[in-house]
Amino acid sequence: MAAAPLTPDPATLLPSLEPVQLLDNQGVLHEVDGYPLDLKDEDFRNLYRFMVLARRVDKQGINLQRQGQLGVYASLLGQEAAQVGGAYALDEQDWVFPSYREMGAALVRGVDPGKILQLFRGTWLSDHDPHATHFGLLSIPIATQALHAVGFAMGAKLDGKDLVVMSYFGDGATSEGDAHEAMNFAAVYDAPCVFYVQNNQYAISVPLSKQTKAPTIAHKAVGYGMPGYRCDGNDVLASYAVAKQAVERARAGEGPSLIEAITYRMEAHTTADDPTRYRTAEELAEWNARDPIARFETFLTKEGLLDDAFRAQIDDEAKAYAARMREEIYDAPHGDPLELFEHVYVEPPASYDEQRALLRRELEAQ
Amino acid sequence: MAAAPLTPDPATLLPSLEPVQLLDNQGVLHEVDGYPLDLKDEDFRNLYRFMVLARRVDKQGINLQRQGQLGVYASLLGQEAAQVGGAYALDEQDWVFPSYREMGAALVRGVDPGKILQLFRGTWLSDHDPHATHFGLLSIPIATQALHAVGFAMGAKLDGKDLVVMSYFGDGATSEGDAHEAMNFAAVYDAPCVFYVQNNQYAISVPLSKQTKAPTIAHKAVGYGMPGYRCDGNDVLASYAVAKQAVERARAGEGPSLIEAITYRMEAHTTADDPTRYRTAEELAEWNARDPIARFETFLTKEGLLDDAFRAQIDDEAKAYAARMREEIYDAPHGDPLELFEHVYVEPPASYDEQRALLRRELEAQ
Amino acid sequence: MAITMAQALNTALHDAMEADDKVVMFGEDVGTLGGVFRITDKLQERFGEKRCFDTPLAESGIVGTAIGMAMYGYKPVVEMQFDGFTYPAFEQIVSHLAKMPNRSRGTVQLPVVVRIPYGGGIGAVEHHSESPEAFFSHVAGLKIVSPGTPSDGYSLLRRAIDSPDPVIFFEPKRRYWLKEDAELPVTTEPFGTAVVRRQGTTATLLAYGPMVRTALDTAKAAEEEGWDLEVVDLRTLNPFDAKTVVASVAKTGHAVVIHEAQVFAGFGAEVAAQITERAFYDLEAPVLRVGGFDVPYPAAKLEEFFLPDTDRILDAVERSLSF
Amino acid sequence: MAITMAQALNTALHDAMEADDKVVMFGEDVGTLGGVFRITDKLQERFGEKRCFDTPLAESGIVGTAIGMAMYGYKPVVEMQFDGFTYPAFEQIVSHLAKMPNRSRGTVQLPVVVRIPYGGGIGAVEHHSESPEAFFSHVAGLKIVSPGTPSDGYSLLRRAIDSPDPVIFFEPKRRYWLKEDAELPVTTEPFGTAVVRRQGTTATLLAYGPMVRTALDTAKAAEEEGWDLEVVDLRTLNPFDAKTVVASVAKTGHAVVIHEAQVFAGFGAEVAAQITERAFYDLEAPVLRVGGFDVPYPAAKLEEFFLPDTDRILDAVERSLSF
Ligand SMILES: Cc1ncc(C[n+]2csc(CCOP(=O)(O)OP(=O)(O)O)c2C)c(N)n1
Ligand SMILES: Cc1ncc(C[n+]2csc(CCOP(=O)(O)OP(=O)(O)O)c2C)c(N)n1
Ligand SMILES: [Mg+2]
Ligand SMILES: [Mg+2]
Repeated sequence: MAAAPLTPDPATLLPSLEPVQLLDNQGVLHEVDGYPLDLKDEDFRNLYRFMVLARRVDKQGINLQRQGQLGVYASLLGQEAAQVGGAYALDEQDWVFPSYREMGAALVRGVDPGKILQLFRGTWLSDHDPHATHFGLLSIPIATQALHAVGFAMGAKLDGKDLVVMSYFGDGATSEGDAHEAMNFAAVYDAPCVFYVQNNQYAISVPLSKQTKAPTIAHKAVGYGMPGYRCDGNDVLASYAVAKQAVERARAGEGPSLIEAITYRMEAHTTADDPTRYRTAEELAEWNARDPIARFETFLTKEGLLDDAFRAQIDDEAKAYAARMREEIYDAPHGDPLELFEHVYVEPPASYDEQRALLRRELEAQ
Repeated sequence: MAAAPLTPDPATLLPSLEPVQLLDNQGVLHEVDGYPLDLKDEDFRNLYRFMVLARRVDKQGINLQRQGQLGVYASLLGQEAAQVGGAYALDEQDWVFPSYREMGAALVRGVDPGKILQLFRGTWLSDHDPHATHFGLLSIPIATQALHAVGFAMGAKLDGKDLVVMSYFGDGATSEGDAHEAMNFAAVYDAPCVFYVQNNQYAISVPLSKQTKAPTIAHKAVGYGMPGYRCDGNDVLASYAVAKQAVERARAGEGPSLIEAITYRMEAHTTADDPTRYRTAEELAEWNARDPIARFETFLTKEGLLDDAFRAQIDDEAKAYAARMREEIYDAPHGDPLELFEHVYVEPPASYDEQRALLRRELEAQ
Repeated sequence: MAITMAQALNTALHDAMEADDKVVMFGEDVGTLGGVFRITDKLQERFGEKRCFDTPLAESGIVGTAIGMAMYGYKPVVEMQFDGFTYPAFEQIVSHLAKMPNRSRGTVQLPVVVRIPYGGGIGAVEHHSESPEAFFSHVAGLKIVSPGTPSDGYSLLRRAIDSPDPVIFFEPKRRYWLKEDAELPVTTEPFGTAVVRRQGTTATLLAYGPMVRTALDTAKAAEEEGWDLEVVDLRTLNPFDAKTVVASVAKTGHAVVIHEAQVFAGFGAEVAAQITERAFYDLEAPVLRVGGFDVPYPAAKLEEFFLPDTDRILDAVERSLSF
Repeated sequence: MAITMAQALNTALHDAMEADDKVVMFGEDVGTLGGVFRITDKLQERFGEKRCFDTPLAESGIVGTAIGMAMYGYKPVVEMQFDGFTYPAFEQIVSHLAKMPNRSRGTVQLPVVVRIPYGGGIGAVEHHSESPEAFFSHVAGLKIVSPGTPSDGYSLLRRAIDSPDPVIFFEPKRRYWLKEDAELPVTTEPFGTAVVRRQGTTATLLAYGPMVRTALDTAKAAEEEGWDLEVVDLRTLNPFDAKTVVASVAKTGHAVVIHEAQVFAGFGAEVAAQITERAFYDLEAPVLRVGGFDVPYPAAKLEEFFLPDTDRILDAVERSLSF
């Protein structure tokens, strides 16, 4: 038969079932072949710092919602390691295309959390400049941003730029046609792109077992002829190391790959959700015992990388972040309603003059 | 980690790279473990008969288009074995959901080819009753029919009916989001469904190598946790045997599977296409040497299953088919234009009266 | 008894499933959770996982499989979780759900209901407040329904499920908690029957779905101005009840059509064009259209400036009367 | 020199790629094959596989990656192979292409052109003759363009590619072979400028894309009846040139708007509503709409009965004049 296989040995594409884990539940480091840790002390501390900040910022998000300051908020509690570890593997010139739950990744990219929250407050539909931090717009229509990530990566490649794009999405998102088309395009064009799936076990109320019958999410990579990796998403070192490998692969021109970071959403889907309807306290407790921060803390303490001064410094920073978020959000006034007509077109239609005039009249009549 | 694999051993999902081939190019039968042939002499002859008829009917389609009787026609030349072998594995109560190139499968299901051609003539958008032959409507929007097949299979399962659905689509179709969603739904609901991909190497001008980087199309099954099979689509016995296995699996309640039948479109994509723009004469010649009918003929002759009487009988049948097609198509008048307003709604809106009246006036004015 | 729109819809689904075991329900989170708005609450409990089930996260998949199930003989009622997430299913709806009965010369019928919680006014994040009814109204083969009251919610949803033709059922999500004194089951007029919700003589307000309540509130407010506004609730956009609409406008001579969607190329244009074609000499002013501005649906804090409200409607009435 | 619409479009793409190396082109079969209508013929040969390439068969993928490439800094021009195959990309177009510049407060610009060969009249099989312009016209953030002549084909496509805003570019496929004496490059008026293609006094015909030619033919045929019809070519649906349209109708007092799409909730309703709002006292009859019937696009042998033609337009003119 002439229809020869398109890559030499598909068996090599089969992901290992065992997720890469570097730090066990007790915070003990185990080296894993192929996943060397190229981290300095400063990096270890930074990973910890980002996780703690993410948790604090997240908590502040929930609180602001409870206080009526945000319409809704989507918590990342429990996913700190997965988010931070993934994004930490990127260089400055690289880009992240997030969904709506990526406050942790946003922090790593240097995005002001207060700006992210404006979406949830409803001040504007997005408030940060993606070009400043290389962090794309939050994307609510599930899986759609994966295609933007691929297109961006195709652009970078065409332009000959050293630039890797990481697209975050969820376990549920893997069912959408757009996720499929994105992975296929990326593979076909060898786009420097990493698909980073936070498998937090649920799509709102729907558990992974009802979402797919794939052996694992990582196995979906086989159908695109790209590598699929699994990692313990509650182990920040594994999340980092696996992401790093995928990022370096993309950077070296070897094409895209898919990462399944196995984690758990400890909070409700959003503040509007009631998770008691679909999951048990036992399940929650089980995952609580695998807390990503506690585990890393044990490790760092043992390594002598975590002293009181550093803790205090992070604590101060976290407090400052939270304070600034409250400041930026609390009773933040909406902007000028007339801005509704801005940014829709660079060259707006003539009819906007009439509509703007109508709104102006309405505003004056108030 | 609690996130245990969802099926016991993913390695068992990895399709064999070597396509199942029972009849080699020289028409010699080789048994292959796991693919026993449960065919009687009559079946062998029937498979041959359908292939010959398909080729003749197809030729008639092309001719009718050349004579200006059809607007366009999509030939199956070269794909007779794949189409016939697949459909022959179904029982009477089973269903086929075709794309637009499945004249061979239609024949097996007992659909009048003249009716199929009405779509290409433009008499009506479809002219056969799917419920009569369990052959769905031709479907032009790529991959969309796969979802209908899955839904139908879900319905049959819910109803407790012994019924398997086979969805045909092309290699190009595997890139569409709908193909992905269909395979995922089928797997999640264990729908009695077989995805039968005729990999004819091209999507119009785009070769498979630009369509996907998957090792093979069959490997796409891994991501849905279902078996993927490859077969020599120019070998009617392999096409049948592999399809039979997938159909029986579905019938036994073991869920869906994906078949990649490796074949080649010998004709243009449709009569409107110019394939010399994108493929070589050498490639064509190479595939011509693997003609599915010639090979099977050699085998049948050796087995003493093909005598002149049977040949003559098929020839007569083929001629009769062709004659009937010409009769049905040649200068077939379009139907009553007022039928435009029929079948859109069972309960049409009042405005149809006005519109019907306008059309009636227009018709009278002519 | 006071019932809400949400209760009416939930009861309609329940009663339809009770009445006909061919009715099945699926979509994202409609099973265990009972839907994010709880419109399918308790249906899985009552009818089992086979007749009310969660799907993978894929809207084209939901509508596409519903088509297949309908071909088999079921009557699927599917939920698009929010208006803005209907778009991935656009192809299946436009190219198949709407066309297949016609394509098949009537040999295939598709009694499918696509339920869509739609519209704004609830302070939601983006893509959760869209009004896509104009898109689907432009597609022959679909019936387009949007109830404005709990009674209509119940009755029209029952009719939608019984309909042999595919129905896009737009639920005005900001009116899920709207109350009405009504006893279920209730039967209101069939598809294609608009209803005059308030008699008046000065001008006609035409509305559907979420804007029916707003129109009625406006009519009340207009009394202060000495205006006696008539309010027509269209109920079904397709079939469109030109008769009732024209009769009202013939009486008042002034018409204002209201919807949340942007005005440009919105359904209001169709209403305006029809009225003008059919009641040209009765019109004392052009039919005016009130809706959202021609901009993307804005962030929650700005939606009040985007959405049509009593003031914007009264302004239009005034412009019409002084035309 | 006589050039066809197809040549004009092909040359426009060529010249745009020549002028700006940020312009890239992709879609199904646009590379090696040069597109099923050969509109991208020779572009890959000339500019290489990096700037003009074939994609996998996935329309959402095409538009979604175009968005990403535009974010990066390219100016993608993508082709949807046929009108009916635009629908899988509906979500990417409506939820992202149209909205992202606004969502991002202007920090992201998306200079993307989505080319769509559209409309019927060529005897094609189903899904190959759709007129989906009304859907996209109802989406703020998009510009909607449809040329009626080769000169406009060239000029408007160049402008579309230069546009900082996303453009849905509807190519009237049945006019690909329409000829005009013109020298390329040619520059016609900018977006938002309708043009009076034929001066007249009896009534105004309003058309765009494929119907411009039909309107002109009708005006010619109308001379026999002693009618002197004015023909306005809208060129861009959004921005909509109300000024030119109203000026024409103010002169003639009668207006008939024409498109191939079904009339119900079609773009003609918007045109009719706008004219009525802006020229109420000038109108001697309601704006009448001529289009396809409110049924799915029919099989090839029946399309002549579905599509608007000279007779149907003249009938409307007569109804308008005798209103
Ligand atoms: C196209 C689309 N359909 C439906 C929704 C509604 N929705 C929001 S989040 C969500 C679940 C997403 O699950 P997953 O991808 O696992 O991400 P997670 O929320 O768990 O991070 C759904 C169904 C949506 N936002 N977009
Ligand atoms: C959604 C959609 N996009 C594009 C097309 C145009 N088109 C028709 S056939 C075809 C190629 C299909 O290739 P494949 O799936 O391999 O099937 P084959 O024609 O080879 O049998 C394309 C792009 C279509 N029919 N539907
Ligand atoms: Mg999840
Ligand atoms: Mg093919």
